[in-house]
Amino acid sequence: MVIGVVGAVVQVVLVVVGAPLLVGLMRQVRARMEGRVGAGVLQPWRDLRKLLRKEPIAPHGTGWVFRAAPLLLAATAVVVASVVPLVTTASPLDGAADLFAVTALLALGSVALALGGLDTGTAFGGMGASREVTVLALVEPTILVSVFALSVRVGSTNLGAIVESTVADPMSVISPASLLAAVALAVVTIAETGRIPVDNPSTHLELTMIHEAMVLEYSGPDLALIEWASAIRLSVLLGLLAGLFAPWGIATAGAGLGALALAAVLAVAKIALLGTLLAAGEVFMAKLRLFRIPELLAGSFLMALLAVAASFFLA
Amino acid sequence: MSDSLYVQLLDLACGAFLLAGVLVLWRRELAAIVWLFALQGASLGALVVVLGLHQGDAETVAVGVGVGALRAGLLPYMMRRALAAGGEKRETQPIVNVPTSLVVAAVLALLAYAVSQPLVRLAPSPATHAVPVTLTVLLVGFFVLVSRRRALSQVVGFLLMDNAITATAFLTAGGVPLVVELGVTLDVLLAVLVLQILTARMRATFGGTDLDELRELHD
Amino acid sequence: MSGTLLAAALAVCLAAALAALALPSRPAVAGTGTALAGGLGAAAGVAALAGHGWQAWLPGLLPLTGVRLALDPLGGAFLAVTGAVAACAAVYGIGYTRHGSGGRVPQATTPLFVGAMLTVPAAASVGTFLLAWELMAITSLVLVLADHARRDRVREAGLWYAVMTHLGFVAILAGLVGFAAAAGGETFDQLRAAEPEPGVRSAVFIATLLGFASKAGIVPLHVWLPRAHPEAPSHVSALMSAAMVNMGVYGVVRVGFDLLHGGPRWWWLVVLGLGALSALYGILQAAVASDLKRLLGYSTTENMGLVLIGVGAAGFFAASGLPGPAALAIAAALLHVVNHAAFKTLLFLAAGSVLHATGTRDLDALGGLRARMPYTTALFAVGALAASALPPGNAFVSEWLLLQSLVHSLPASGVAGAVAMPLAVAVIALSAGLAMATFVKAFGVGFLAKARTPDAERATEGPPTMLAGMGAAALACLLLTVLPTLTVPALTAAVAVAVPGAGPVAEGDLTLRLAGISGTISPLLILLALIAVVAALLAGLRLTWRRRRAARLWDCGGGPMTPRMEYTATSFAEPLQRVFDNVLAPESDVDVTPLAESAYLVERVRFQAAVPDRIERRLYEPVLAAVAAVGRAATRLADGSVHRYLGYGFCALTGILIVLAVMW
Amino acid sequence: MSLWRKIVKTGRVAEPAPEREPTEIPDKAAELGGSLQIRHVDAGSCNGCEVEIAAAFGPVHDAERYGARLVASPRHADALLVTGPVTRNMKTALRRTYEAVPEPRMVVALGDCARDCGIFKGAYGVVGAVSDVVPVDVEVPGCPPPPEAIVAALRGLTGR
Repeated sequence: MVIGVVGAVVQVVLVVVGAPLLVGLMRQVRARMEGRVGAGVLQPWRDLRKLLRKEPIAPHGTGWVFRAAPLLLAATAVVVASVVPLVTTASPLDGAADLFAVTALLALGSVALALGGLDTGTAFGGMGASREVTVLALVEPTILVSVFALSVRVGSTNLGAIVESTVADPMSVISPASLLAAVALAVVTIAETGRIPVDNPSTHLELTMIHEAMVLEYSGPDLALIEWASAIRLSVLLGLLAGLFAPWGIATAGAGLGALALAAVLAVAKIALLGTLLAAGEVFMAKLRLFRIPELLAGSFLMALLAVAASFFLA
Repeated sequence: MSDSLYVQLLDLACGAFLLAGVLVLWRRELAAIVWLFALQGASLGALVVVLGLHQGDAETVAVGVGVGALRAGLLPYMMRRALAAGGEKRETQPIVNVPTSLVVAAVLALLAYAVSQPLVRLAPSPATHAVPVTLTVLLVGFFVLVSRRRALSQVVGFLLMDNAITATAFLTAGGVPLVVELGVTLDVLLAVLVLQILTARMRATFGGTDLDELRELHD
Repeated sequence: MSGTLLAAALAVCLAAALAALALPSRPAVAGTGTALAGGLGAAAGVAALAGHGWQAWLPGLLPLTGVRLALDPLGGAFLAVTGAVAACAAVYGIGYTRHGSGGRVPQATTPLFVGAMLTVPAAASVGTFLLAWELMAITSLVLVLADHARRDRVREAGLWYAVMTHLGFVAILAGLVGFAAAAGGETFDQLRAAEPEPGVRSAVFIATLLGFASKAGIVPLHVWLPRAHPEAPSHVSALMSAAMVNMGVYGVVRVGFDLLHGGPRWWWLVVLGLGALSALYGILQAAVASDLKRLLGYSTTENMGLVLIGVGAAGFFAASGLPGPAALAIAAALLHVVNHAAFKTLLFLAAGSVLHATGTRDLDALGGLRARMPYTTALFAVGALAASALPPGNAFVSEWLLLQSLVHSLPASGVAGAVAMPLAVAVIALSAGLAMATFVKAFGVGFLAKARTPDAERATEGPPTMLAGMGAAALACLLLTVLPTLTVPALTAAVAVAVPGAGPVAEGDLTLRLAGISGTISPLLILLALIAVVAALLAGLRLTWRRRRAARLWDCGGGPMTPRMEYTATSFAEPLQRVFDNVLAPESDVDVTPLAESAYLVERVRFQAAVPDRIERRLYEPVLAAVAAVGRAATRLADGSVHRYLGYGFCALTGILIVLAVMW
Repeated sequence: MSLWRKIVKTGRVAEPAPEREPTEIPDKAAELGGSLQIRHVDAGSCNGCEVEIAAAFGPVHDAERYGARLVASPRHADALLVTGPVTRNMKTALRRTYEAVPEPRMVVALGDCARDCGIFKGAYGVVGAVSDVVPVDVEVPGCPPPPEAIVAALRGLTGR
């Protein structure tokens, strides 16, 4: 129990501190591949520090929804970070939220931000919100069906249980069901975090924006919260992917402090590796047209359903 | 080869076989479709080789290598040549749009699973457990045949069905006799050749191979 | 105990109806009476759920059979829901009907409607059940027509409702009477003891399923629902959408599980399929609707679909010999009934407040209510959160239970289960996702940002009774969210009626633990964790916080931004509409009027877009057209000659006699 | 694959960072701590300066390595990068864009036109230089200013 609490605290601290560094790392990878030098891994933290010192703005006509949205977004991200087995499977909150609840919590954050965007009453805010919830609605079936595929083998949707069973039987990861589910969840992760090819996080063109269009009105600490939360969501989702399909090293219930330290190092390494791969992949891709995105998501849904099918086809 | 490794490899080969089959529905570029078909041919070859190794049957292994070379090498090569000869590069307007096709494929997979259960129950073994996979590919191939417009996609759809039948035969009965396999393959080869010549002719005459436009030929 | 409470509730209903006819201050009397009756009914339901059963036979009240009432935990669950909804809606109605639809007849009918709904789950014989059912249908029809003098569409809606509800009644009547005939008795006890042939059982089940499905607004029998629910006065909409539709579910569960003791697997696959279809179709229509109450109506169809998925899955598992998942699925379905009732009451009442304040239900004409109706906005937000099945909302708990039951059934439920369950999970997930989009739209476009019309700009908060009604419903939502560890075990007795022999479904103090399978969740802890993190973030931000400066909206340096530039509900839903183009088949029409001088210069362009109900288009309109054609043909038979009419009668009589003579 | 080969073959394009000129950092810029988000406003430029801005943020000069970044909304920005003389149509827009930036905020007038209207001085559609409309903190001379000068000015603000 104590180890569980320590592990949960460690992983929350790791994510909270490390998430902006992940974004910095990914930008750095892209910069290097584009022949640039890059601003350094620490740049997102410099940006956040500055944004926190800047002045928040309340645009005319906005209200409590606009102000609460960044807080709720950040809160859901942090709660998810404390539940997901990045370092330990014995988090005291593990029983409070399973994989369904985690996806729903992430969706809650997105919904809060969409409402914040709508509250401004600008055309861009509405446009971003509309697109965001469309993607969100289409992503949902894929997530739940892949969760289904993963939990069939284990008999539980609790994250800790799934990870522990994979640790106990490492070969099960190479089964077709697991691989298909991994591909499906990877696509979903890209869509949820708004990376290329679904959305371009560094776009300046309002008409192509999804996520950025919702946050055009936010400034100062509000914006800092949003960027920070987005970074946390990205690292948590990558960590979840790593935890579900490469859980080696995650500290289980009976582990000691040493195992915990090792698990923390491994978790950082895994997330950094996945982030590097994602950033490198983005260099090779262009953003999809908005109405091609459903095609991509239908593809990922197919993978998820095939994963379920394969889990009893080949059982 | 140990049993668990055999099952694992068999499952992987089947997974790749299935994936390559359904992804044909996803891609629009004909070149990518041919590439996927080659991938499927390779996984079919691997499947047969794994089966052969498990049974300790050198002949099956040889057939597997042959099948792989033919399906992953020769046929895609010829299709690529047909593609390079000109004509459309993309399946621009499939009769059933891509997202719907993908969802249909998912449902077909479940259907294949449901109908193949009695078959599996006849002789449960790791190999027969994979029969739903090949049946899915069969149905998907049929669906490609129905829902795509370009002649090349149709050829691929047909070949998907052929791949599926071959795979089913190997999984259930330990393989078709070599002669039959060769005969069928020759048939297919002939069909591809004929199609290639035909499409070349048609392109020369009409400038396209959209099948809907071909309907007007018989008038 | 429960019996006394129920009798008191029914008596209060009757008294309130009479008082509303006689006394001058109608809204207060009828509202208070109905609220009291609702409270008593809810108490009776809770008592029955806790195990205080009750039976009564009143032979004098009805010729031939008498009225036979009984309360068991299953009926008690539905009784409690109905009573609670009625209490909230009635308190709200006091303020709502003071101006406008406060006519004598609607006021007197409301308590009767509530009384009928309280009787249905307590009925214990076919005669009593059908009587209560018909009373419920007729009183609700009267209430739907309450505003008929003001809007033409009300009459159309009433017609649809009357026809559909009576067709449904005929189906139920045929099914139950056939069942009674086969069983040789009409009390539910006799039906329970009977063992009819499989063919008869299936016929009874399908007939009653059709009737009950039409009442629950299940696709394809839903067409009346999005018409009738929006047109009724809002507190009646809440009663219909949150309480009356549940009776359809009650009927399916009572007949399918309790009276027929379950059945073959195909019955339940039919139920599950209907549920899945309704869930998807309902939420898709809701996602593209821009009429707030119509949107809520379609959302009811969706939620009843989810409930039927649970019911169907439960029956399927029970038939496959899996009592554990069956009990879990039926518990999820019942809990979803409760949750849906809570948030749909709240949403319809809030929508009524908006209608009351602005005179419009069109989301494209609303907006900016956050500043003018702060309480209603906050309350609607609570309801919308619940309806979108997100964590600190109550529907999340029941959908979670439903998903758990589907996930855990898999290894044992055979081929049909292996095919059906993943698809059901996908359907639930997609409908949850679309529900999220729908309610972001409803709340974000309807309440936030700037007012789009002068009507919306003039809105003011409603009277305190309206707020009280909504507040009670919101409180119920909140309690249901944080206390699933109380509500789920409380439903155990009702579950046992449907799936006998199943143990408790779940237990726990802070965390809900499923019995028998590994699955836990704690909405309370999630909520507390969220609050703690928000508090910590606020404290952290305080360190560097500068004063918030008010500034112009960023209008790209142009401006000012007019409300016409805002995203509307229609534009918000456009991407979804485009994605589901094949299913929704939207219609659009561009009408270009060129100038007289030149065809190339345009004077006016008119664009019209609508998303019609496709099922109505494809299924009902041809039938209606055929019926109309038959009717036109039949006018030739009636040419006004009395002799001819007498001749028809004579021919019919002799014809029947000949048939009888030949057959016997 | 061919793109991958290209990436490997090309390697680093960015020129080595020159020594930072010891310019005086404005007080407001000291709060930024090495991070500068910029919103670019074209107040009536001939687009010569825009080409140079693109070059400054391109791989060769890579202004991003010093912590400067172009953003999509003035709400996210610390500094406005204004080019061109302020035309009548852009006067209000520039003013409003400046108002939209949260404190602490700075304005960089880029190019001769932005500093003193350049060759457009006295033209009928021109209101005046940028400093006539919003307070200017940093000026970058040149018509157009070379990317090196732009990068140097931005480094003066980020302090890196």
